[in-house]
Amino acid sequence: MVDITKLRDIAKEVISRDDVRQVIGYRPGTYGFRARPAFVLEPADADELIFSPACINNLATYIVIEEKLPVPRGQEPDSRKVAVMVKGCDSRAIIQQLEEKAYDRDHVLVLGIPCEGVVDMDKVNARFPNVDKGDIALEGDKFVISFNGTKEEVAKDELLADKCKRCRYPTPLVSDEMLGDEVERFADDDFSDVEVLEKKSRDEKWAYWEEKFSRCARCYACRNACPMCYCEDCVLTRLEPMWMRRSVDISENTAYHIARAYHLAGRCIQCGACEQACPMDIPLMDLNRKFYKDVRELFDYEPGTDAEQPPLLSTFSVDDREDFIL
Amino acid sequence: MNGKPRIGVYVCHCGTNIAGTVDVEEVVRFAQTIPDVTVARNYSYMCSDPGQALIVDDIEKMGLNRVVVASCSPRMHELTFRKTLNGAGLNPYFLEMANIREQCSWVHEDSIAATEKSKRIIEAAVVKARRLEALDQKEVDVEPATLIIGAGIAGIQAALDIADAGFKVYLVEKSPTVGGHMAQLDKTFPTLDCSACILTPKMVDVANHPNIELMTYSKVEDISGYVGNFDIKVRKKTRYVDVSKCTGCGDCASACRQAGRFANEFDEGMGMRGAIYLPFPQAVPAKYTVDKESCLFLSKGKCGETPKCLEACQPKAINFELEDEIVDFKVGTIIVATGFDVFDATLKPEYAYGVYDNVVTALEFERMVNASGPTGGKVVMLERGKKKKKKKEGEEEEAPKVPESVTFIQCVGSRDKSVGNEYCSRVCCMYTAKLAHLVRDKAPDAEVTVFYMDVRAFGKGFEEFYDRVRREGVRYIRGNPSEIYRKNGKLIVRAEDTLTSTPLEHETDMVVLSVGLCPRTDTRDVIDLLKLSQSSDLFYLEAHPKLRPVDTASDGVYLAGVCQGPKDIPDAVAQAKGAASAAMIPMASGKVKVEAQTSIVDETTCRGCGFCVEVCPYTAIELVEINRMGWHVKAARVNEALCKGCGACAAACLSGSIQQRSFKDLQLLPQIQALGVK
Amino acid sequence: MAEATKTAEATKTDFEPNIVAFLCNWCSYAGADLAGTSRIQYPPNVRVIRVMCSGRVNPLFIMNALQQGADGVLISGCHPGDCHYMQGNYFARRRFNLMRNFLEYVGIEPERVRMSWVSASEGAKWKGVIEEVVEGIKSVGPMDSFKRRQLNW
Amino acid sequence: MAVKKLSKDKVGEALKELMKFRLVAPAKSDDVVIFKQISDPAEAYLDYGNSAVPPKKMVFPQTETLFRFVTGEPELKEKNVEEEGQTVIFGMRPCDARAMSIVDKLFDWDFDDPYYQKRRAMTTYVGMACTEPPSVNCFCTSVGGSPFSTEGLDVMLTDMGDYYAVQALNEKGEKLTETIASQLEDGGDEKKIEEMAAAAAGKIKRSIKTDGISEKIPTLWDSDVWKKVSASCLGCGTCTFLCPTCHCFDIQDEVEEMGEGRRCRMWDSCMFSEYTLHASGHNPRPSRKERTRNRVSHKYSYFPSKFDDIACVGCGRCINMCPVNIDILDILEQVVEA
Ligand SMILES: Cc1cc2nc3c(=O)[nH]c(=O)nc-3n(C[C@H](O)[C@H](O)[C@H](O)COP(=O)(O)OP(=O)(O)OC[C@H]3O[C@@H](n4cnc5c(N)ncnc54)[C@H](O)[C@@H]3O)c2cc1C
Ligand SMILES: Cc1cc2nc3c(=O)[nH]c(=O)nc-3n(C[C@H](O)[C@H](O)[C@H](O)COP(=O)(O)OP(=O)(O)OC[C@H]3O[C@@H](n4cnc5c(N)ncnc54)[C@H](O)[C@@H]3O)c2cc1C
Ligand code: SF4
Ligand code: SF4
Ligand code: SF4
Ligand code: SF4
Ligand code: SF4
Ligand code: SF4
Repeated sequence: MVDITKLRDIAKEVISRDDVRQVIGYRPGTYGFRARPAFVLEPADADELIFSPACINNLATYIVIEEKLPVPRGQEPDSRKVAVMVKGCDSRAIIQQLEEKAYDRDHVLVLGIPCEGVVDMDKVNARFPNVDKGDIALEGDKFVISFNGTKEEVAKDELLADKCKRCRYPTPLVSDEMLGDEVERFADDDFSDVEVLEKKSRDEKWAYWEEKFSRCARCYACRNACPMCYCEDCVLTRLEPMWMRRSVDISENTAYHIARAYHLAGRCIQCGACEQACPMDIPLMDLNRKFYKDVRELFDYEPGTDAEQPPLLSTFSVDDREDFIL
Repeated sequence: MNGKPRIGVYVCHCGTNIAGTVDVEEVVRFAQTIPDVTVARNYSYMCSDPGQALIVDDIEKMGLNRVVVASCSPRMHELTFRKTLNGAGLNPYFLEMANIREQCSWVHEDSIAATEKSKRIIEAAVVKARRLEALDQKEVDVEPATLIIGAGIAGIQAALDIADAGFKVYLVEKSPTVGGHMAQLDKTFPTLDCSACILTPKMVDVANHPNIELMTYSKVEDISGYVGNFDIKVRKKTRYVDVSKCTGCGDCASACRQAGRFANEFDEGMGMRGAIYLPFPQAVPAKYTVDKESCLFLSKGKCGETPKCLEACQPKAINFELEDEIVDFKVGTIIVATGFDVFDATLKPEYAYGVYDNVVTALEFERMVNASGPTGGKVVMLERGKKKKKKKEGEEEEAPKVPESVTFIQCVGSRDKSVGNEYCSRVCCMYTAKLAHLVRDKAPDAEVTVFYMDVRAFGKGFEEFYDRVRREGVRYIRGNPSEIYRKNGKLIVRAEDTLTSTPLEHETDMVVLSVGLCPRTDTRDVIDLLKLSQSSDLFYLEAHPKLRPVDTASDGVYLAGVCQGPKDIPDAVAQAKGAASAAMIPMASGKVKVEAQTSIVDETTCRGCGFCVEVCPYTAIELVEINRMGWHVKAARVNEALCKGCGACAAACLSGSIQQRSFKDLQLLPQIQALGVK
Repeated sequence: MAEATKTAEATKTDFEPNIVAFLCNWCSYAGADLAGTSRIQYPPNVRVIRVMCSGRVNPLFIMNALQQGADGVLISGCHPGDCHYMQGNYFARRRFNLMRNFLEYVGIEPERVRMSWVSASEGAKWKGVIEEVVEGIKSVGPMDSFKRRQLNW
Repeated sequence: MAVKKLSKDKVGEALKELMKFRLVAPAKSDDVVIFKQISDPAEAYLDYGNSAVPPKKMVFPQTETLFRFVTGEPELKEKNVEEEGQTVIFGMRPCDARAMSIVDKLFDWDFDDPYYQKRRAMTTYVGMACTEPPSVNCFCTSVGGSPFSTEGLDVMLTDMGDYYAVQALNEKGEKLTETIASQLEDGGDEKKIEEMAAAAAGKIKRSIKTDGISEKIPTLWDSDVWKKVSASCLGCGTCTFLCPTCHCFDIQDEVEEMGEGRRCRMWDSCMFSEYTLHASGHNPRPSRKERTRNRVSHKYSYFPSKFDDIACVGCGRCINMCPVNIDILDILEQVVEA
């Protein structure tokens, strides 16, 4: 459990430091059960901060998407640290970003939040539709949902986000300050979800994906929400060379999804931000998880767990599998 | 070249080789319809003078700026036609070849299919040609000097060859003397010449050669640059002896308070030395060295009233104030000849090396049988670690015992997965035979037995030598001993004779372990300096196992001797001579061509992730800090002199920021499209 | 066998697949050249793109080729340990390993995406590889699941 | 015009009859509702909240070919929109219908967009009143709409329990209802519809005062408020891409290697980083701050000042879909306070 008072105190202390520019955390959302990102620029802002199972966003994305606007001549860019609150899964994004040299370790001040799981907002909304204002808390193995003066308890399993159901790293793997006590691993990943899809016949697979891919609006939200997608100029929307056309049809959409997923192979840290962002409910994690599984099984590699390990596809082992090669 | 592409397409008949199967006229008609094709022609032999003249003429008269030649494989004539373009004043990289012979007319009999395929191949070539860019074929000057790291026999030989050819050589050896392992040996198989007799003259030559700058007791600290232009930094460790004054008389060594107290590395710890010493009498240079760790003055700050050596040295060569010296110089090529370490026998505890005095390694035994070695060349039983009794004046020293039986065990640390060495060390069979012979020679009464897995006598005169040794009465037992233990003052070797499948316990006085050759424990240092690769056995990796056995992946860096893999002296010397001549090629020509189809980074989109850096086998890419609109960000930068144009980086880069010239995404994707469409 | 499947089978074997192959310059391209100089005959379905090293092949090329209308893709490089650039084929192998699995996962037959090691002396092997690849692709039929519709309105 | 009844068990038949046109209706793809052309009444999913992508896309397609060409040749082959035939969009929500009349203004303003105009003329909009607001974030009543608004519609349906009340709203609507006349009965309860409309409006939970907003926004050009409200924006563009009134498009050429090509236009979003990126590399809206300012200004200030209409219909999609809970109402509140 994270002590909110402590969390705010630490945030206040941190933002008061000279070398810290902002603290990124969570604050209550504007409707329903939501929470949203908070940007603390001065100590008073910290009073809004919260942490609850509604804090689903991966704040590590903000470290890398900030625009680097031209610095006026004679001035130096603001090099103060960004402090960011991360759950276990989110912390892996930081590790992976460090592995990819997105920034130096001392650019960030990591505030670790040992996490017992967050909700799947879709499941919450399906269960409690059209609630304009409500709260979610985790108590033991139950989520306590309160709204309009009522309180309901739901078994944790029923509303828990899928990614949390297989979370092996609930306690952040990197942090400068830990905002709570270590949480013991409460789940493991057996990839049974991927296996279900793998077992489908060729035609079933394509039928499954055709439905999803053709629905994709190509809004690129999945890419933008991803903490690992921060290229200045993404090749998937580049005009020269044009890897795929911007036009929306099953062909270009499929190409987009193959390419996006491949670009995350060995890099995706399974935070689920892409899927959460997708307005068309495309099961992006099903794609990411196939690579994740193969990468682990074939190359014994787990992205976002060790900032020192070399990038997966920039290394090889002479013993890599090759039974498929003619 | 700017402006709209104006492409000429030239379809070759190659006599009937192409035209016999492919409808050349039809292909030309098709080529004329491809956008941006200004002219399409066919001709009987494009590579002939009139054929080439056709191209030159069109370039000049029609203003062509791209050329597609549809003929044989680019591996055959790409260079020819590049020259043609060059001759016509067009950049040679504006050429694209369409291979419609080897990969079309010669492999498909069906004329219709072959004609169709030719069209596709040509279309793909045209769409690529449309996007070709002019490339620079650069050359760099070569500094006429070579750095050689390691002065074993390999390094020495290479140094002499290069110096004799008139080039400057910097020979850097880390120990106080040159010679390496060969200097430790007594006789050499299979001819039994005396190692010192053939090696010492070369050692002396190396020290005296006007073109060789010898730096012993030195370490290469930094190497940067690329073929032709390496910048080298060497640390010459101080010996605390002014080498210009030292006459090598040795008065200091006998005077040293610590004389005889430390194991001499050169004698594999079997002989002793003082704090100031010469590794062996014929050491080159014959200059004494103070070992900092063992010197009382240097380690404790005090050695009696005054250090005795200082007093003893007449020319006043000893100076404890001396410091390491750093020297910088430039070379064009580098030869790595750092040799090997012998296998650490303690890693096979079953052989009880280090437990029983008379289990010795072959290298120790080499020192023992060596006339200038610690036992004066006698084969004797050892009493190690036992303090020598101070002998009283005039007292006869008790003669050491001669072993009644000596047993060799081969393949210790070689061909042995349990210690991670799968390879054969290639010299152990033969040096065992040699040492067995020497035992027969020096202790004729001793019984000699060899345990072996196989005897590999593959070299010139090897089998004959092995045969001779066996005939001399050396007993060979096929079987790998499993254990050595002591019983009643004797060593017992437990083994199984695998030829007869009988277990046996063999009693002996002395066991010699034929230890294998291993990569140096400090291999990493050199790897970090030169970014060399290692093969799975951890020896340095050559560029190609058959055809470039002395080259490395890095241009201008070559390998010689055992550092590349186990070998005997003749092979080490042969490779050294090979490496020397390889190193001299760029120096002799004075210039090296640099690959033109190198990679290039778009710094505005590069995210500085370093994926490309990690992938590049030639360490041609580095991350540098750039200023992007006031921000200090990292971006990749390619050193074109190092890049070999493999394109691996381009496939590793997610943002498409690094691209291989002539094989850019922008050039390949249209090709894919042209081939895919129909 | 039902009539419908019969005709499906028939079109599968009648159809001539179009295959895009990426060959490294030093081994596989040379091997294919050798097949030519030796006049070894093989099916004409494969069209070659020469790259200097199989390590240059971005797995997205595979996707792109299939999208552009290729019924199958082949990547061929030097045998492990023989790469002219020492390691390129190892990188290719690793990348391809993942891509092939992934394409299968989204419903694209693995028969369409093949990789081979062909050395400069393996002209005959090249023929064998082509035959096997062509056979494999014929068995799964034309690739039209996500083929780009050429300039549809 | 009298309100008719379409009994629920006749809806299928009615849809079948409408299929002589290109019939577009809400349909389910997994749990997502999208508008698409249907060929079987069973595909229609009328019991829905709102679609993820607004039905706008049927008239203003996400990707649309304008003409085809061959590089270097002068003749162009223009797209013939008429070939697509008469279209009926069945069951759209009143807010999305209002959005169409807003988009209309843009496409016949300084340039008569022939593609859009033709398609617009060939399309009949059949609405479906919101007896229950589809989401907590509906705020149509704040921006001039209502759950029963008929603006922009040709026919309105209201779910009365066991039947749909059918109102033809204009000539086009009447023509359409004639097509399904055989399925209709007399006796729709107009009074009840009015009551329901009031009740539905009362169920809208969120609101914003828009008075003076359009004038206020331009005064805030340099205000810190934009930085603040955009700090958490991911620039993902969902808010604009799925907005029923957004109408930005980009024009791109798709060219085959042999020279054939098409020019097409495709949706764009002012929240994308490459939006208004000049070829020079300069971007007048270089960060999320400027983009957010543009999005809000466009809807609540520029558009109203030109067309007298706020370019937002209160469907709540941008609020519901924003992955980081950026909320247009929250932004407007802060803007008002700033
Ligand atoms: C017991 C035994 C018996 C043998 N008997 C025979 C025989 O009879 N006949 C035969 O043909 N072969 C024999 N060999 C093999 C022979 O010793 C080798 O083939 C030969 O010595 C190889 O020479 P080299 O120059 O490659 O390496 P080395 O002799 O090991 O020389 C390498 C030199 O490089 C120096 N060095 C290493 N690292 C650095 C560094 N980083 N910087 C500077 N200097 C460095 C070392 O100090 C050394 O001087 C025998 C080997 C053994 C172990
Ligand atoms: C069955 C077999 C398998 C082998 N496999 C391998 C292997 O797998 N790997 C490996 O590394 N090695 C292998 N080898 C060894 C390898 O073939 C040789 O190491 C290599 O070919 C030696 O090349 P060379 O140039 O010295 O001699 P050669 O290949 O014999 O070339 C000598 C040339 O000189 C010409 N010539 C001879 N006399 C004259 C003259 N008087 N005037 C003019 N020209 C003359 C000959 O016609 C010939 O062309 C194998 C050998 C054999 C027999
Ligand atoms: S691909 Fe999705 S799950 Fe993976 S890191 Fe990106 S946002 Fe997270
Ligand atoms: S999809 Fe690839 S290119 Fe695009 S942002 Fe993500 S990693 Fe970069
Ligand atoms: S977020 Fe969803 S709809 Fe948008 S591009 Fe990604 S998968 Fe497609
Ligand atoms: S092309 Fe090859 S050699 Fe050149 S920089 Fe790239 S990876 Fe290195
Ligand atoms: S891989 Fe690409 S983005 Fe990464 S450092 Fe290299 S060139 Fe830059
Ligand atoms: S949906 Fe939200 S995060 Fe995405 S661009 Fe709009 S405001 Fe920004």
